[in-house]
Amino acid sequence: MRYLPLTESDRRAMLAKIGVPSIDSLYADVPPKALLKAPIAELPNHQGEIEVERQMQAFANQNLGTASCPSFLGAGAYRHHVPATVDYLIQRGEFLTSYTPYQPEVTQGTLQYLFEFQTQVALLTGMDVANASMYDGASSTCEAVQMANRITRRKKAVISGGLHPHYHEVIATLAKFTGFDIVSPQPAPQGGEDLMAMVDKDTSCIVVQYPDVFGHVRDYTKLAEAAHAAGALLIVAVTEIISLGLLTPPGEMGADIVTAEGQSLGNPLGFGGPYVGLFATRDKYLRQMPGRLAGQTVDAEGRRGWVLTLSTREQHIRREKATSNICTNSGLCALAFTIHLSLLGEAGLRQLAELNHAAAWRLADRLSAIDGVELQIAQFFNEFTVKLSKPAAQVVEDLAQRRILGGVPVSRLWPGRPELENLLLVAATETVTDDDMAALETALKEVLR
Amino acid sequence: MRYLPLTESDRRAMLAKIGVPSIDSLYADVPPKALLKAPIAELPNHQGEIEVERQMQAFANQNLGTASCPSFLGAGAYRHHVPATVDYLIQRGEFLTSYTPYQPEVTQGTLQYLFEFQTQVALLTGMDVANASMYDGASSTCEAVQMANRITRRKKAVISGGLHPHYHEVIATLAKFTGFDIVSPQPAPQGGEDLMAMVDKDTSCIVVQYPDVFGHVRDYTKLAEAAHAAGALLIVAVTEIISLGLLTPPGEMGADIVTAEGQSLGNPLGFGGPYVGLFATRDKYLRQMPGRLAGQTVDAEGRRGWVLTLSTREQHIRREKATSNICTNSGLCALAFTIHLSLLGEAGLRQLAELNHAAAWRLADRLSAIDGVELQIAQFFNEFTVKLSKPAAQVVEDLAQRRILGGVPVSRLWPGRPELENLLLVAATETVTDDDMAALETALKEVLR
Amino acid sequence: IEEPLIFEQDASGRTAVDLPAVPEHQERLGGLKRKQAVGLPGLSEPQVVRHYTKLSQKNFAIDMNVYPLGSCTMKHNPRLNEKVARLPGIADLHPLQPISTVQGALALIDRLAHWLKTLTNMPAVAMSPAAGAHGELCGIMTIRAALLAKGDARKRILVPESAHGTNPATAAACGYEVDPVPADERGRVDLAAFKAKLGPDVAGTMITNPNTCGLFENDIIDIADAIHAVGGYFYCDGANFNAIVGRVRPGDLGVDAMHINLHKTFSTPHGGGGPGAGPVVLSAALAPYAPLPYVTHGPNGFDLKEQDEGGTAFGRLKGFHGQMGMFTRALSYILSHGSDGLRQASGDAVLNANYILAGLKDTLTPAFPGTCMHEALFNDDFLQGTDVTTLDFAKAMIDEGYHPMTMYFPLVVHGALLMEPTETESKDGLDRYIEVVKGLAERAKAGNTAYFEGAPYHTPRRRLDETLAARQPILKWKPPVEKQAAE
Amino acid sequence: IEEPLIFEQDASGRTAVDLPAVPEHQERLGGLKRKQAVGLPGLSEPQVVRHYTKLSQKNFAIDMNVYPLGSCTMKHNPRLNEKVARLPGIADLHPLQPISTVQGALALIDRLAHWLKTLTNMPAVAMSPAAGAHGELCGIMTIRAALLAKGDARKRILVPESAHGTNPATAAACGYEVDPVPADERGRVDLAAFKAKLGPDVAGTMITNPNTCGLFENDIIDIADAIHAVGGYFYCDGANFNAIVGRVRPGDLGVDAMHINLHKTFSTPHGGGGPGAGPVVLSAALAPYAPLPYVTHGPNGFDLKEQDEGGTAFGRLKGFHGQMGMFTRALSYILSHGSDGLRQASGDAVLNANYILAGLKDTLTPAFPGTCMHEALFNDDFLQGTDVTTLDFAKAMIDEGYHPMTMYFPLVVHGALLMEPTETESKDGLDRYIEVVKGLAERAKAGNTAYFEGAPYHTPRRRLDETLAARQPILKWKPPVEKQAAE
Repeated sequence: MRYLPLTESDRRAMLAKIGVPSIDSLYADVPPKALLKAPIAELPNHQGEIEVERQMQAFANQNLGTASCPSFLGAGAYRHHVPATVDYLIQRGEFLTSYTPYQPEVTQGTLQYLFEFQTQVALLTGMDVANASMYDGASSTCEAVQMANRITRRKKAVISGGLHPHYHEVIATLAKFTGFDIVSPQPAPQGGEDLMAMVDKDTSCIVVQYPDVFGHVRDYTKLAEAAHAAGALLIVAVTEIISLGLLTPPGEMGADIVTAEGQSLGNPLGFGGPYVGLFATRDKYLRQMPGRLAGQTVDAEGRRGWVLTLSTREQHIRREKATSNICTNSGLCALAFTIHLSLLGEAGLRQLAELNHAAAWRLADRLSAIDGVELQIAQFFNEFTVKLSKPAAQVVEDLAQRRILGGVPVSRLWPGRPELENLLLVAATETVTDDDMAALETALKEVLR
Repeated sequence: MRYLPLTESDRRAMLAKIGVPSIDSLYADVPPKALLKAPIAELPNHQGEIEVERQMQAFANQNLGTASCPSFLGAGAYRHHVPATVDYLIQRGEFLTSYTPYQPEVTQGTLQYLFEFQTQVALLTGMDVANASMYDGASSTCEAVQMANRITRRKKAVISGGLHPHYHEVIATLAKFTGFDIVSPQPAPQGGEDLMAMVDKDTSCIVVQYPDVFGHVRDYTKLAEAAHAAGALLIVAVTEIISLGLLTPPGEMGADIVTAEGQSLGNPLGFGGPYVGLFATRDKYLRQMPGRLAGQTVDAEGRRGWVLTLSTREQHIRREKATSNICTNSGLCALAFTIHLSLLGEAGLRQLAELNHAAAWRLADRLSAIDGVELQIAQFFNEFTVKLSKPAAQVVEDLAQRRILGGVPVSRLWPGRPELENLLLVAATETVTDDDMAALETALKEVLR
Repeated sequence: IEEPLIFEQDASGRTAVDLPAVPEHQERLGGLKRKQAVGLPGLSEPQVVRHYTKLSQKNFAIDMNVYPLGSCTMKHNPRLNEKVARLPGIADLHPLQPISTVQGALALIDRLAHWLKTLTNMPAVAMSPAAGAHGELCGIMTIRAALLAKGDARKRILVPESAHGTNPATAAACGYEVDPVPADERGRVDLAAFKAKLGPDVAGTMITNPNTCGLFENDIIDIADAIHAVGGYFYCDGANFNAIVGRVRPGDLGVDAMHINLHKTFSTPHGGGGPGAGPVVLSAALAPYAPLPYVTHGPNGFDLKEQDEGGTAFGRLKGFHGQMGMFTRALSYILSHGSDGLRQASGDAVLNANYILAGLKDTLTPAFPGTCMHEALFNDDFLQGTDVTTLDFAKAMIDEGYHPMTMYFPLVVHGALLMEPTETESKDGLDRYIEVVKGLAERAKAGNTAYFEGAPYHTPRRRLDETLAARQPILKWKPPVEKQAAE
Repeated sequence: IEEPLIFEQDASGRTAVDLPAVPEHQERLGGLKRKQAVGLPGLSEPQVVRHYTKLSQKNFAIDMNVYPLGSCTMKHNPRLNEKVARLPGIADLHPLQPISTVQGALALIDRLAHWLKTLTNMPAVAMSPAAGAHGELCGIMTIRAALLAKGDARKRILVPESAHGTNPATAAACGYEVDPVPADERGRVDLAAFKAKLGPDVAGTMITNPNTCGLFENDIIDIADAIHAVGGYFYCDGANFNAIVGRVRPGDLGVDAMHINLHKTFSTPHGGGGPGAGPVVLSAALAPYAPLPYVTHGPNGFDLKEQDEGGTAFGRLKGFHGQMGMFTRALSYILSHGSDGLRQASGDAVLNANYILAGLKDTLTPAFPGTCMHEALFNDDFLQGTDVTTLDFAKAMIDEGYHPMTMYFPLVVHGALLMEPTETESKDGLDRYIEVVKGLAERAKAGNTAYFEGAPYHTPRRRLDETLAARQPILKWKPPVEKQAAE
């Protein structure tokens, strides 16, 4: 058992020192009927690396990875190229095997990168202040609604039909248990929803997505003004953070809270997690913001340094009065995010965003030239919606048989709605080649024939 | 250009400080006709990670990797399982991007592991002292012959026909240029060569391999005694270092110098390199030993520490009088070796060696039951020779068409010798599964039919 | 070594990433193209590598020495797990691929679920919670959903005073009123007080077992019976499952729901504060209310249930299916240890903690008599009359090459020092640790207060002014004023 | 932090590797089974990780700060190269697989060879040498083989006094007599002296260009012409090719053979002292004598020439084909930089060195006037009268967070300090470096000798007794005597 340093003779010596005859005797407080006397027999015993790797490889072999075929999947998770530097650095034991930086003298490394991360997120979103990450974009958005409820002391959230339905469901789940209301129009792929019509004096916030789940890039400036006039906050959720390299940041549109999924920078698709939730807001709401914060201070010798701060908002101090029950954040994913963004810098992020936009634009033109494919939206970043002449789920399955991951059928997100059944979300990032596009084009023609 | 920190404005400021108008003007000493004015046009310009990875992956895709099919190749390079820990640790920048430890105050890490490495090699081989590694097993063996020449002041080496022909060729190449002689009997797969018959008063050393290139495990105790009686040294080369986990070490047989290829521990097959040459000898020959040495000493405060030592043997001090022209060793490969062996420890190495032996034994029995396959040797470690009913090179090619790497034809090592044409070297390590063996068995039956 | 912020190393236009030229294209951004620069710094790759390498060197980590942080379970993180988590075919799967293309991934989740259920003797498990606290939320929501399904709108959750702060925070987040239960003089839940608080409005209780004092709640079955008797549910905080895995199955104790911190019991890395993963095992009574999505066995292999229109699933907790990367690492660990190894690991963890307790009990003051489970708890009586505080004492560990132990937690013990060595420390290592702690205690008793007040001395930064940080929060870098003016 | 040897952490029977049980099998070792234990220590995986992590933390590295070691070219090592070197299908290839199964590997070698030939304007390249010195051996053997093929048994090789020690060692190893050529007052080969030594017994010359003083040999074409005129060959030591790559092609200078240190010019990692790789480009005159094996273009794709019975190949230098792992890394670097980037890199390397020279020339004493190539050379005149030696001065750099510069090399300059920043240092970083060196020089001039004699102060070990190590060599660990006696 390679992870266990104690030898049998160590154990004997230690038991003697403790004054008990056996390890089992240290479990004397366990009710005897619940104490197992031997390893659980239904489960296999220990194995070496060779066997474990073989089994894990066998799981991997049964999947079709996005890196091994043309893939155009988005809808809240995006395949991007992550520089090799990122993966090397996050695996350094000093980062990987360190704990939450509660003892700042021995965790200045973690604290400094969190401070840099917070700055990056605030800059990207155009906001004053950001926290040190949350679980994912959906949980950030859900926390944002709760924060708006606390700030406005109101209990109703108006949610755009263009918000990713998983995000919507997470908010709805919490609403059900904590007792606030949500209202929402039907999804409108081509726009036209009137959210202000649903806002009333109980409304704490309006939640929109940017670009929305259909890829639509919308201007929320007027919505922000109207929301503020009604005493509500505007929450803008971003599922593709790279879009903010090219788009006007939500902060400039008047958003009060910006939440985002940070996976696109530094983090693998990983079948859905772990990801990294971003959360930014205005200075005035700082003390209502959930999550951990790294703050600048000085040490006993007057040197600049960093600490976790404002922890009086947190559960380990405030217990049932905390702003959130969240204890862990997404430290290592935040590290990957911040390293990737440091590598890109201003110029690199801009170029990356432009490459994504150009790829999507070119793909949209190629696909909309196919019989049975209709582009649904005119302004988008790296993802768009097309209407097919057949149900999208079956088309995607047929494409998968040809080893092409052709997109996300809208019916996967909203099942059982005939009006959405033929809609397909298609994303194109910098990883998509001309050959990939040609392969999709050819296969789609076949499948739609 | 992601690896270059200077910006154009940096360059301008720096040139101003230096007082020259351009970078080109710093090349004023170059004869003008030889100074290029622009990038070489026949070569492509810089590319990003995405494109470079794609091109390197394309090279990889055109090969049949040993990890992706049943493989039984040996003859001086062996596929073993390397624990994930090894690869993580050797990639730490403090090891990977450090220089030769000439400044001991800032390289105690490298020096300590080299000292541990030297101890491990001395223990494994049963010798008094080992150096801090050389290029590979062949160059170690060649250096050993030159060392024997220096010690004995004689100029003739007797080389066993069981020594890997590549090692033999490397020695022969050096012999040709530095003016010493080598003599050698024909290869005798089933043993029976009489090396002492070739020894005379000019003989500096006898070079044998253990197990020999055909897999044969031979006792060299009597040969050592006879060599010593004739005033010659016995050099024992080991190409599969893991064998010494199970076999009597050459030091116990009376070897004067033991050389070895260390690739099997910690290092990938890597199409032949970089590998790590091991070199061990008796205390009395220490000052004639080539290569770098880490030695224990104390620092200014009396604390134990390590330095490179006895460098007066080396080229950077002795120049044309050095024991060897070698300047670089195989530091990072030695690190991988030493970490892997630290992980194994006494018990792990023993078990690993037994697993290899058991795999080879089982495979030998299965194969020798096939019509047209005859086992050639009765005592071996993890590799053995079989005689096929057809030329081995063609059989191996036919097996490769079936995605099986079936072994190394002896004709690849000694081409143009009809008596060796049907011989095949087959190795089995801990990575070979029962399924792999069954696949080879089935395919071999087909191919030999 | 001082290392400036990345923003202080900026040079305009520089980037550490070379990308292909952008092909000519029309812009379809509806006039929403960004007008101002983001403000990100430009660095080259060598600078970025050096920056984060140097930052990493300012951290303490398990890879360096004993990390005796009680209640945090800082154990060895095998690199095999990092390797398998990065396998193509796992790391590059999109969460919304066709189910036919992710059968291996679903099989992996199902295999891990099987282990978790078997190790706990519980019939179901919700895999999606992203961390321990998220698991708590999942568990309490499941309980609430089960009660609501019966039309039973109970209001109170009983939580021991010694609980992790997440327990009351979670209960409150789900709309429950938190009713604290005192500890008895043995460091366990006061059974009589507990029973006295029971009633028809009690939805359940959240109890950590082994508890945060490092003790097994020996009345646990009585507690479970009592809460069940009033129609409530027993939520077990599984943070300390690492002490009993392979030896005690929570299902045998009457637990209805329990989260499992994969990073604590199953060695996924802490990563400087996440990501975690907190699957929740559930009893038969609660299983129908588990959240979406979950893996099912269908006629064509594995399936993923993502929708439950009109069903009993209580909802969704996370953007996608769960912390797959952590599942992969945890399964790799579980398969490596196996049934026998997990049992040995929990036993060694408890043995190591008791070895520390035995080694220090005459020098420090144990909070409670007797043996402990996986962590040893001391109060600050041994520092009485010394002017050295628990904080000072713990900070002095740093100069000795150790991370401090947990301080002032659990709250029920005065000036608590909580030490959890885990099973991955060697006897030699513990012997050295014990000597160091003893040496410090003797130094404190000898009156060397200044040494402790000033500690640590040998770190990149000495004690930091946390008050200043909170009073005048600086939470992001801003360009120096001169530079702003110049622009 | 003190870290004992692995041998001092041993516990019998412990291992950090779990292996499958050994199936029952007969032993076929002919009675040669090992009778005694090897004597290796048993550790667990956590201990091994911690051990090597702690050892690594005692090292300085490029990833940490400027590593101005002249003549060593410590530049940034991209992680992309590490990643591609580990690709399945490259890292797992056996050197003796059927040629049909390694077409991609041969294509990779051929692609790198194409770049090396084009960058040097040389028609051939021998890929197998394992390091720079091995490349020298290859080059000199090729020259000797070419001469012997003409029946021309010349005896002398001319080597400048400023040469790397490997040059004379190599010439001697090939059986040549080394004839040293002095440097002139400009730090170049003394052309007159060189010509005076020429004659019909001169096999060739080994000249480093740019030379070890960091200067371009401006008479290089005259030197080449002169050696050719007497029928000798021009071996160029390509250690400093990094200063001119993309700007000067050695083939245009009359070079017959030159090794290229892939770790210096093409960024493969130094790895604490190897592995290196030293391909040798060859002129048309020498190409036929290149050693085996080499890649050829055959009718069925690439082929590998491993045998040359009766041919002109001079022999074999290495067990297998060469340092494939290094080829992969170097090609990845070359493709990344491209033709334009390599040229920019050499230019930046020279610019950075001259920036250091300009920044320090008034404080330190440059060895030669004028600008330099990729490294700046100073003598110790500036330390005259201070009692501070070159060694002391360089060691004092350590406490400032830098690796020392190269000292006492080249030998032709008194108390030499040789600084090579490489192109991967930023201007900011060089500014800081210059300030530190200036500060130290001022401190030395101010007479603070003790500070330098004691330096370094802040390292895991201070100055080590090298004399003791050489006089009483302890080259391996031995069990302490008590323990031996007890066994």
